[in-house]
Amino acid sequence: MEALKQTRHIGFWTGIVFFALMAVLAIALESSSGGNTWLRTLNNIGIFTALALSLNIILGQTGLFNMGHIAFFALGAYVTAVLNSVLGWPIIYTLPFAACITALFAFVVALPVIHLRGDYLLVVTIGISEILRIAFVNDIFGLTQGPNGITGIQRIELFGYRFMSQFAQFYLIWGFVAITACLFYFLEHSRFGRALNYIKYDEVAASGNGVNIVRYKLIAFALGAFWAGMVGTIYAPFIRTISPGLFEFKESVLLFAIVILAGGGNIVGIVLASFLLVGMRDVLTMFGDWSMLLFGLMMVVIMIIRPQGIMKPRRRQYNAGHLVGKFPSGIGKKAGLSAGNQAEVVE
Amino acid sequence: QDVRIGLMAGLTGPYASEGQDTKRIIELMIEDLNAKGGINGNKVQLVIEDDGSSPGTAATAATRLASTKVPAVIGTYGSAVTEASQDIFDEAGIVQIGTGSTSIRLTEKGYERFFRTAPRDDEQGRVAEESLNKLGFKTVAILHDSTAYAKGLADELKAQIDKNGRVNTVFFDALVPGESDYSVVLTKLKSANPDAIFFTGYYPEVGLLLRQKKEIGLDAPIIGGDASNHVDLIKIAGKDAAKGYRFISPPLPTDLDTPVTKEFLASYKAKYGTYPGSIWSVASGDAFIALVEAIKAKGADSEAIADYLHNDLKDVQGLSGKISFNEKGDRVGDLYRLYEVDGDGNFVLQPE
Amino acid sequence: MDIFITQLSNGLAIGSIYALVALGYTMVYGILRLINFAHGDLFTIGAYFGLTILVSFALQGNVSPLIIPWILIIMAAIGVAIIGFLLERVAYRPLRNANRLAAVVSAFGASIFFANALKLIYSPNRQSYPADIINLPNIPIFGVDIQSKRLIMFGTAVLLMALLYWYINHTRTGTAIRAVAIDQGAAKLMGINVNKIISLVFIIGPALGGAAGVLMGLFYGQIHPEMGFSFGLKAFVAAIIGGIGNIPGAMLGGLLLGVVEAIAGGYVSGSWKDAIAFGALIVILIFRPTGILGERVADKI
Amino acid sequence: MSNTSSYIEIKDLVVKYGKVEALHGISLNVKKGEIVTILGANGAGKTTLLASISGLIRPSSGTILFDGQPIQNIDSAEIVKRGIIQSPEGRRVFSTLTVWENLLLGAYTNHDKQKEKDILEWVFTLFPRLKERLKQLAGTLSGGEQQMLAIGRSLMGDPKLLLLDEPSLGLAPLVVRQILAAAKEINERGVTVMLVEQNAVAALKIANRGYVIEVGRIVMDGEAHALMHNPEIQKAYLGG
Amino acid sequence: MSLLSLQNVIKKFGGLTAVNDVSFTVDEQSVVGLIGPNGAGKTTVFNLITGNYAPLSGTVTFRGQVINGQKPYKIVQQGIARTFQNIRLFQQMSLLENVLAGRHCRMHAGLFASMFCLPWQQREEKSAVERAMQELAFVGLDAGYDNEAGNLSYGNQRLLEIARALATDPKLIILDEPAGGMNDQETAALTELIAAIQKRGITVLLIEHDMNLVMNICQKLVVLEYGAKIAEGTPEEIKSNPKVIEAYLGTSDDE
Ligand SMILES: Nc1ncnc2c1ncn2[C@@H]1O[C@H](COP(=O)(O)OP(=O)(O)OP(=O)(O)O)[C@@H](O)[C@H]1O
Ligand SMILES: Nc1ncnc2c1ncn2[C@@H]1O[C@H](COP(=O)(O)OP(=O)(O)OP(=O)(O)O)[C@@H](O)[C@H]1O
Ligand SMILES: [Mg+2]
Ligand SMILES: [Mg+2]
Repeated sequence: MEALKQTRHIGFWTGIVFFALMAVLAIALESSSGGNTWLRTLNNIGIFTALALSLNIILGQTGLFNMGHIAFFALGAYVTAVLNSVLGWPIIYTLPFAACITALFAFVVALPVIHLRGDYLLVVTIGISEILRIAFVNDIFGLTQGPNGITGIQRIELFGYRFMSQFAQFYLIWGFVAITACLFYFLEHSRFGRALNYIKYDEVAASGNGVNIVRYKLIAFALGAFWAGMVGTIYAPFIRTISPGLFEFKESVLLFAIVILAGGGNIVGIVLASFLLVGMRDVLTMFGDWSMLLFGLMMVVIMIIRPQGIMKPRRRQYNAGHLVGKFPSGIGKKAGLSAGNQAEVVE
Repeated sequence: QDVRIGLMAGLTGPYASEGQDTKRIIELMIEDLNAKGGINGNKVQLVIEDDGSSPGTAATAATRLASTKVPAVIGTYGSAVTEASQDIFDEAGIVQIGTGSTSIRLTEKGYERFFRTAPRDDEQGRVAEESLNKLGFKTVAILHDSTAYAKGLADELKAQIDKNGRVNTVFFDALVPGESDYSVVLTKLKSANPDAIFFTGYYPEVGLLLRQKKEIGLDAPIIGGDASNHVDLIKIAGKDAAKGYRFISPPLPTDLDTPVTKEFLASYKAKYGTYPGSIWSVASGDAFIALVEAIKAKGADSEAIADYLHNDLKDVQGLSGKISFNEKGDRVGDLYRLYEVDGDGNFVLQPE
Repeated sequence: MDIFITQLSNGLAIGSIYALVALGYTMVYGILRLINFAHGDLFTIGAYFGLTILVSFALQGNVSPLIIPWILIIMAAIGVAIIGFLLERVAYRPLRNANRLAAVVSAFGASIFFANALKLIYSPNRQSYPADIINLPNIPIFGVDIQSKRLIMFGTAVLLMALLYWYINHTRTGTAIRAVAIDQGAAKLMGINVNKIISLVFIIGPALGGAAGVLMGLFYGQIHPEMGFSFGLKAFVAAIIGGIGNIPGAMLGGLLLGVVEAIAGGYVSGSWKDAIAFGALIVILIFRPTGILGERVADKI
Repeated sequence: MSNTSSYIEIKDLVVKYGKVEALHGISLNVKKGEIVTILGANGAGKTTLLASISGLIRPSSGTILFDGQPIQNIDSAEIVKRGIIQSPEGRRVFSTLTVWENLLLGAYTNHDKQKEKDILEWVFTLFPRLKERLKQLAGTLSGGEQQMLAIGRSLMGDPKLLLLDEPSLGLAPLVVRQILAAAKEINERGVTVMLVEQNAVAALKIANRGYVIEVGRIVMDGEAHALMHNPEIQKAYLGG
Repeated sequence: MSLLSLQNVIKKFGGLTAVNDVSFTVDEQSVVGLIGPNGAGKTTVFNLITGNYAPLSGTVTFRGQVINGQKPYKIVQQGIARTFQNIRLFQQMSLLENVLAGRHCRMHAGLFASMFCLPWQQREEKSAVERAMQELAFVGLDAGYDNEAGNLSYGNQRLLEIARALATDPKLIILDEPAGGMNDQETAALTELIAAIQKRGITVLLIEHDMNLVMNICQKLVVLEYGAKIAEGTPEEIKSNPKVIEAYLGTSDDE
């Protein structure tokens, strides 16, 4: 592909290698006894990774403080659950509906509040997700079955194959993560992705350079929600019973933490941070009463060890080296303006 | 060869005290059983997973248990939590005996290997309406806390009331559990002016309601469901405010006079120094007894156990009364009794 | 009408607690822009400290009931202030130069840590303050009996707010606190010891939270290890709604939240009251994007 | 050159930003009562030098003596207390505080009320515009007004050594002259001044001595008068 | 015909009239300077032109169309680019990406094309990078295209802002104190740069306090004081205008 030849997409190849290793790991786990638990942990991580990637578009790339992302996930899962359990649709058909309804919801609720700055937006997103959760608890429109939630959601069926075991779902979930990572990676390395970053760093300068801020912010919200809605579709048949208790505010904060810990919206960082936080939360349960205490402690410690996030924010690489010195200089070196004034790097 | 049994309980999370007590009871019973030689000479081994009292964690815990290939699992407390694990155990073909999960739909979904030792909400709703009528209340305010269990019971009670037409519902609403101040809802209740208030939620809220009801000057008595059957209720409300509080619940082991319960209580007291605080942890003991019977008869195979529990287990003496299951997996027999709190904070069983 | 006034007083009472927690929140938040999730847990710790002191020194019966609350409040405030001070040192200071959201993650971790530490120390079960520590008569206002403890809570909140407002806006140190909040580097050039100022804020804020925790236990009775999270969250929301860094705003936000909840719970439905309260707050922000009392903004281009 | 009467004496100062070394061993001194100007192109390290004197950056090696005491490892707050006050590059006014509050903060370490009042009067005569705008938020002032505020604020601390980092930046020609005149006046009141300026002619006019920094090294120094007439300087910094 | 014209523009902040009934025009292909004392309202006039503020009354006309009240991003699309007095670069991004920001309004790839790497999107990217490098070279910063903008020295940050503005293909470029923080020699180089910009057929409107630069390069000057226009004319006329001397220049006795 043109894109890969043109630039040094190290991240892209890292991704390929990573997913290959994961596939091997899954096979090893499947054939070992007790590996099922680990597969489930991996699947949990996969779900959260996909979610964090979708939040990353909003929070990591655009700098919109969305601390209610779990709401979009919940909405997607509920749409799927209702369509499946009430109307009997196969799960896979519900996917576009879950995604679109969630995106539409995000768009509509974001519209009046998108102009809010930083923490004001954060509070609003918290509010929206709590309102939605309470609506689910109160059995809104008689569809969500209240606090009990919706049970008996079918498994996903594709081309006659039913994704039942953890092993099968592993491929489903991580396949989705891989596609997501790939598409979002391309997105980041484009005009669109840059525009989101411009907004994050300086709205005034962004709009002064022709970026339609409101439009991009809304699209970022809707896109993040669209994806979270799809993850909801995958999650519902994975967990098979969904209830409002699964979508509490703390989960939003956990997602938020994953994106921050990842460091500067870095995709590889997000995968690692999901492993670290979600994986640890699962693994630490073996310490019983002490597990959450340790989990909290671990979050503090990790942050202190890596204040800038697990991964350094990697600047996009452009294949422009060959263009240096090729164009005429309008002012340039003869004036001594720019040359030689940079302090030198010492190792 | 050892027999392995799974236990899924909320060792952490909001229902941790139930979960911890459950764990103690099952561990104690296994200890006693193994001391007597186990099941047909085989020692019993327990595999415990914490469901964190939350549906999400429960699903993970259930998968863990399923992957250990135990034939049967006891647990858990809380209908929503149980519900999150049902599909997983069902898929794995494992027998599950719910303990403190009373929501109706748990046994209405046609699972072949799901049982429970807790009675169902419709049964409790029926008894609740019966009691309200017997106590002579004409108007009642129903209050729940939006949790799966409490909402279910509230709906059931309301349905029974509407059906029989002997009592009038003048108020139906929820409070938010875990808060500290319920004066808003109490003020609202006061203005509805009911003869009695039926609260279907859990003991901590009952405690606060009782305490704050007094402060706000609301006289109508509160009557509760089985989730308020917990000794901590008195601590929270204070003896004064708790006096006269009534609730319906399966009987406490201390109120039962069978040799099985007596032996159990003595052993519990000897080990832990107190009596068990909640009926639901005791219900897990019932589940254990039923399981042991089944394994004794048919061996540690899930299908055989399920079959035995459905068809062959009849009126085995448990900790909270006789145990048998119907074809849906529900416990058979009427268990509910009315309790009242006396001036010293004791739960006194009311004569039927 | 009576009912309305009673509901209003219900709302103002719980709103006072929100306001107190929000005041501490806004102090810390204003200076570091740190969403200190652990603040709610500091509040809980205050409540547990109070209970421990009450029980272990057997205050009840030996000391006049009028003095007990003050002993508890002051001791708990001191204890929590120490924890707050340490918390900043250990969990936030190393992150001072990182992205400000990094400290939010650390704060969330600290919050989980505190809540679970409390569970391990005191058991996960709920605990209660004895029901009969303070028995005060009701006071009729507009012909409605209002519990005097509510007036005390409301009064305490207003008093502390006024003190804090005065301190921040009319003292040299207060101005220094605000300067640090805006630009730490420039503050250093004024001769302000930034570390000291931040430590100071992490003493005042948590002390207020701890005091609120004791009030909560004394007047509502029951406490549990997880209660701080939702309280902290609501207080945070209240502080933002009031206008970031705005002390009367935090107070107003807290009271408003309490009242909206009470009215929604009293006249619409208990199960929807939180949703209505959040909805109302969102609507406020749509029309006042920098909070009720507004935040000072100077975005000159 | 090292001299016991130096008020501030810097020896072999090396400063790094991560891997980037901005100062490669700078030595200079300023005597009490002098105005010394630091010249240099963009990115030469002038701001870095002032920042290390003020204690905002820890040098990786070298010493800074102020009044005979080493201060290179001392907290910036303490340095300000000892009388080294800086008006930083880019103004750094407290944007959401009023002009008045900004001035008060300038006097944070100054506990003498009467003196504070006197200086305030003086600042107002230097920059009457500030007096008109006492209640305005500093962030909404025009660029030049902010610069006036930054300088006024630094005077409020009653400096012994005043560090001015490009004070004429963004000011109208008339005001530039006023500001440099003010620097002279400040100096005449007994304050030692280190002045970083792009406007080399104007700076050298009021200074006693000057140093020229290039890419983190001092390449020239001398009496202001001599520097002004140095052909190399004229070519490089005086627009030729 | 004039490229840009302001007619009776008024802007108030609370009680303060920052721009008071200002009118002037900017001819195509010219360099016009806007000068005046600090706080006279120059930057505010710029903000009114670029849509960051909307005027209370009056009109701003660009290429025959009224543009006041439009959003900044629309105005950039129509051909007005700017730099900021308080430098507003994307500090953590590379020089190249900063300049690519300028290209944004001339590119078309949307969400879908970007996500799926459509071939035309790739071609567009490639040519945008080339164009951006061209602008970087124009200001002499191409060698360090991959460095972080925030690490540039002040003067170079100003140049980068100019490159970014040029990348938008402007008809009119608006520079707010481009020589701020530059020494005399650097300013002389900047003067050349502005001349080169003019030679590219781009009209320049600038605010500057450096009189050497202004007098050297501007064809016309507009002088503001307390928000109002007090003079307008060629540099020679302005230099000797007593009002301007009193309000702004001062008597250059000693220079
Ligand atoms: N925070 C930083 N991180 C990395 N490099 C930096 C940082 N600050 C400055 N530098 C580099 O250090 C060198 C000296 O910068 P400094 O700001 O001291 O220059 P200056 O002489 O004040 O320039 P100017 O006249 O533009 O203000 C420059 O090369 C600059 O790029
Ligand atoms: N957002 C704002 N709110 C209040 N006052 C403002 C605002 N923006 C500008 N002002 C005031 O309007 C006046 C004009 O400001 P402006 O920035 O246009 O001046 P300027 O001519 O660019 O000055 P300078 O040369 O110092 O940059 C100033 O007195 C300033 O304080
Ligand atoms: Mg500098
Ligand atoms: Mg300006």
